[in-house]
Amino acid sequence: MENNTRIGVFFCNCNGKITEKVDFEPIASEVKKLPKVEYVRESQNLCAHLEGELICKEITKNQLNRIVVVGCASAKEEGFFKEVLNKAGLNSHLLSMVNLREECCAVHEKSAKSAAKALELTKMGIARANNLEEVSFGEIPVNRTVLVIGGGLAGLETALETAARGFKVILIEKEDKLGGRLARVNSIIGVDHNPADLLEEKVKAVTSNPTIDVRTNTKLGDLDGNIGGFTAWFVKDGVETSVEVGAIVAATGVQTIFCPVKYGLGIADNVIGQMKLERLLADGKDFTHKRISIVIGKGTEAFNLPFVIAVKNALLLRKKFNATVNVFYTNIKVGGDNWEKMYTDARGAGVNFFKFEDNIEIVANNGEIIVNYEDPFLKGKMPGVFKVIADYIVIPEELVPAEGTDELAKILRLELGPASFFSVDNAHILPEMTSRDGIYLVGSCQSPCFANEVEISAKTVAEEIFQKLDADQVSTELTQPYVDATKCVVCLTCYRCCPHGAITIEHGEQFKNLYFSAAQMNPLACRRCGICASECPGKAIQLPDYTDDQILVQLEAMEVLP
Amino acid sequence: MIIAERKPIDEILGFLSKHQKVLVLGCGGCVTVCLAGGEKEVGILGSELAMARSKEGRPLEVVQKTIERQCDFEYLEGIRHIVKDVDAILSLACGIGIQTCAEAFPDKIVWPGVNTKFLGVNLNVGVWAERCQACGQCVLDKTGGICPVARCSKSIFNGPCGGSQNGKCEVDPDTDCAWALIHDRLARLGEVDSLREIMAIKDWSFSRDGGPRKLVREDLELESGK
Amino acid sequence: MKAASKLQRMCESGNFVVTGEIGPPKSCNGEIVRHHAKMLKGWCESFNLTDNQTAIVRLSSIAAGKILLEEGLEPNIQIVCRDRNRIAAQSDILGASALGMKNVLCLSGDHQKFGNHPTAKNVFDVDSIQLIQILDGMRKGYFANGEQMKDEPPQLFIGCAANPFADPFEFRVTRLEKKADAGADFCQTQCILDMERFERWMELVRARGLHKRIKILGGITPIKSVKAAKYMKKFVAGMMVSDDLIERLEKAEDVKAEGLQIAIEQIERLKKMEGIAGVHIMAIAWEEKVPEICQRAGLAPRPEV
Amino acid sequence: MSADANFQPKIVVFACENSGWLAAEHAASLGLSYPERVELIKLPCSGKIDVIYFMKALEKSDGTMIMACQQENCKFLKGNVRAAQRVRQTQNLLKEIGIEEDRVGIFYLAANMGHKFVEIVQNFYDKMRELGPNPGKVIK
Repeated sequence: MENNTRIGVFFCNCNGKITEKVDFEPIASEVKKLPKVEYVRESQNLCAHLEGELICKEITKNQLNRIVVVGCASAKEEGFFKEVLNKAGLNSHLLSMVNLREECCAVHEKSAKSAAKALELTKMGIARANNLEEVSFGEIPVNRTVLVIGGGLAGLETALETAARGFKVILIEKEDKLGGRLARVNSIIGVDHNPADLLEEKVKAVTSNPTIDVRTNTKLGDLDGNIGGFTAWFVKDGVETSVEVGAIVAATGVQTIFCPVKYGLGIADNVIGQMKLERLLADGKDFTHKRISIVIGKGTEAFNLPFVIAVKNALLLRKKFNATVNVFYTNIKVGGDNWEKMYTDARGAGVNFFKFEDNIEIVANNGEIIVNYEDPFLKGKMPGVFKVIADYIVIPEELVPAEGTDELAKILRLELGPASFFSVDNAHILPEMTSRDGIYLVGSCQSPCFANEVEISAKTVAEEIFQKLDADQVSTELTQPYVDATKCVVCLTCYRCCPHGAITIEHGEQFKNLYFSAAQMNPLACRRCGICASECPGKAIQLPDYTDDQILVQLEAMEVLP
Repeated sequence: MIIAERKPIDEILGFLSKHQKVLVLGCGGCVTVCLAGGEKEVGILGSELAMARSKEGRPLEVVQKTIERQCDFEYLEGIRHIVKDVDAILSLACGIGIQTCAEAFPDKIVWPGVNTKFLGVNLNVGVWAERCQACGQCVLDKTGGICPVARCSKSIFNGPCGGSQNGKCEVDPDTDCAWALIHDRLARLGEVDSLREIMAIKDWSFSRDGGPRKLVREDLELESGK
Repeated sequence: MKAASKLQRMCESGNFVVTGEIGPPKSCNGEIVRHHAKMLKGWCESFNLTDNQTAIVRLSSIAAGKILLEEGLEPNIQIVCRDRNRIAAQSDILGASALGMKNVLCLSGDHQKFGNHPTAKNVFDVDSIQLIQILDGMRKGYFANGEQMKDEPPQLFIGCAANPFADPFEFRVTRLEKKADAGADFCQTQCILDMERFERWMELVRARGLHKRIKILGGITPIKSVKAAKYMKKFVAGMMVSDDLIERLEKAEDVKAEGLQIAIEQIERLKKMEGIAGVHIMAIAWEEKVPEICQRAGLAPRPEV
Repeated sequence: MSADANFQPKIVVFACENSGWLAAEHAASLGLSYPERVELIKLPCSGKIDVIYFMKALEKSDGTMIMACQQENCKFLKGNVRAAQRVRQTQNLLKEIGIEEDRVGIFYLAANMGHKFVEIVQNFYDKMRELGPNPGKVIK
């Protein structure tokens, strides 16, 4: 094809917006002189429907096989022209767009300089067109089994949601039974169910679902492959077995660490963590008319969860037991999902809220808890230390990722985000997503979250997996980088640089080099950033639409002035 | 693998000062893997040289080529037609490739473009560390798979010397004390008592000290029985 | 078969041994060695002559040893593996022996990076333990290659160094054992600036009965300033300086006097320590204080053996 | 200021299509303007920038840069980090042949920062004017 490249150049004056600043004529006359340019046409409004049909005809008539559109280059128009190429029987990647409108006309005055720039941009676009390459579609066979790691609420929900979309599910749980932390909670915000009942219902639904294979006492030991074709090694009682799965969902949750020392307290029956309180309430402990102090905000500010739980339980203790509840806080984070109302309700119900900054001292004395604190609001009028006596003190636990999260991250080849939870801090990436396609997060392993969010999260992930693995064969455009095996020295540079774990070293006779091996980019896992192509020391990797040739010829087409 | 690093540009520019047209010749072997002399580095260096010489007002024409391996004559044979038209070759191969190149083209000046540094491992992208000195007689069986010849600053066989502290070498606090590594590894394997035995004086004749080495395997030679 | 050096006789006599150290100058001026020799004569059994210490070029240890012999002192020739292969080492030993030197101390040698010729190539053909083995073989009449000497073998009293302050701690004792196995007769330790660690090391040494196989001389260095102590603690690898020692120096009105006092107390302590055969005094650039230290520590006069 | 007051530097801007490229379009939609001799080349991510692209651009122009997404906000997580490394690498190359390292740079911005785009381009342009023509340009 290289030898009979026939380029068609289509100018669009964008209803005069472009020609107002740049004359096409001198450009067109220069362009016509360029080799391989077989056709040049100017139009008023190239993205009009009729024009599209005309381009189609001209392509056929003039046997054009590279199209340059000189006008704009926004995504919408690009889509339109790609369609046109398709209709004309050309691969849609044989299109080069020159953005005269935004890069020249809209930002420069009409002048000799802007005219020169317009010509140069056009020449660059044509030079690129000369080096365009076709990109084909591929049918990738995929495994439609989903591996869910963790048998807590998040794992159960995910298993149910993915199973409901027709996937086979393997749910692994490292403990001997399903349920996770939910079994230890008294009540869930935003969910009317009793947690124990909810749990029972979910476990029942999961265990009775024939498409969900539950394996307890099982951990993920190792992982290979990519989306649609992972090989997972399970470890159960020291024995390893492998299974093929197409997607993986981590739902490993959070753990709490009770740390009274942080508040200057030791272990005592009346020093209670929020989780312990949940347990006591669920077991039916009576707090009638008790005096209860709740402290919140000393180093727990990274997440909303501890604040909301504190308010929830304050309200509950007040209402159910008519207890005297005093909440000492540095900050109240109740933004979102009707929690503000819960806070207002708590105040209305007679829960007292006291703000402190740094100065709080908690002393356990003869079964009584004494809180001494300085109130920053009252400091001006009533300076000094206030003393509040209670029967119990409730303090928040530390929230840290579940045990083994580090290890799992290594197996999954993921980097951990803030506070060592799985979610990365990046506006482009949803909390459910990871740096690797085919590996998703549900629940508190992202970062501590609420039960009602878990359901949404599970649905999102199930839907995402459904989108990605909708059939046993997935059709995808093979725009992932390709490797010239004759240049690949399997040095692993790309493998180590790929942020998406999308590269593997493959072996086989088809790789014509000394090693019969080459790096290969998985079309489903690759996100087309091109980092690998730029790192490759052998220049073996090229990213379609952005090959080195396509970029460097644009530079070559530039004029050099001393 | 052989680890190399590009020479300082001034040195290279000095070599090329009297030439107008040079071939920058990359190698697809070790130097590509260690990011010193593959096709990418050839391109970058070519561009850098062209710019530097333009700046001096004495343009340099740079021809670029990367071959499979410069340490094999057959591969060099394939570029004879390119070599013919240049004043000199700047080879980005290791010392072996540079010499093979010079031997293949006896009438052409061949300049070294890299310093061949050591035989080592790629710890991560951009990080390499020495692992072997090709001493010709491996002692790794006695040292828990950690080489005292390559990795101890004094290449001692009955270490660690008195400069070992906190597992680091006195010569460079960023370098692990090889003998501390050996000790710890053998301790982990339950074999530390083997270190109580004095390791014998080494026969360096297998090493470079025995003169330039050559390996001939008659069982493999094409014309056997000679 | 062993040499009849004075140092050896002292070691075998059961008396508390004292050795000293003289650093040859960075010139060919032998008078400097002679000056130190005159000053120190009679205070120690034997004097170490350092071999291009810290990899700085100095007058040869054997040549300096010859000057000591002329002055009636007994030299202890240090020999490092950094600069000599097994050929040069054996040749030097034969030469030294011919000149009447009998004590030899085998060391790895400081890496050239620390010296004034950091770009030099090092040798390290053999390590210090292997060098001890070679010397032990020589005094038995064999060269390193196993060839038997045609003439009388050199009479040697072989020494080594030990550093209880380097890591890995337990292995330090094993290494001393290896040196004893190789044939070392005596051992001079790195200067002790952390007595507590030294004692723990000695416990391990005694537990293995090493003190019965090799004479251990504790290294003593009087500290001149707080700065020097801190420098050694921080920058010298394989050196430990206890905080107590630094604190004591810091509190002292006269630091130098305190430094001497500490050295003397250390000697007193070593005298009582089981398994210690003597002391090796390294008064770096402070040689003139050796007589005072010996005097005050009750080490003078030296017994005749 | 360079000796030639009329000097108009040429600048090649490599732009990540998730940020710099869109910011250029945003600048256009806001009706902002910047010097003519600034030309854009679109990349899918700043991580696609290659040292050789910078070098080839400098053979032709007076300065070059990569426009990347805000730090820690690369769509591909590490693209802008790798881009920064390659800028550093190019700067080292320039420095060693005596060409001002400021002729190559990395700038971070978001898609909706048309003003920032123009500010970056204008500042860089002014900087190149100050430096004068790139002495390393290769004229064939």
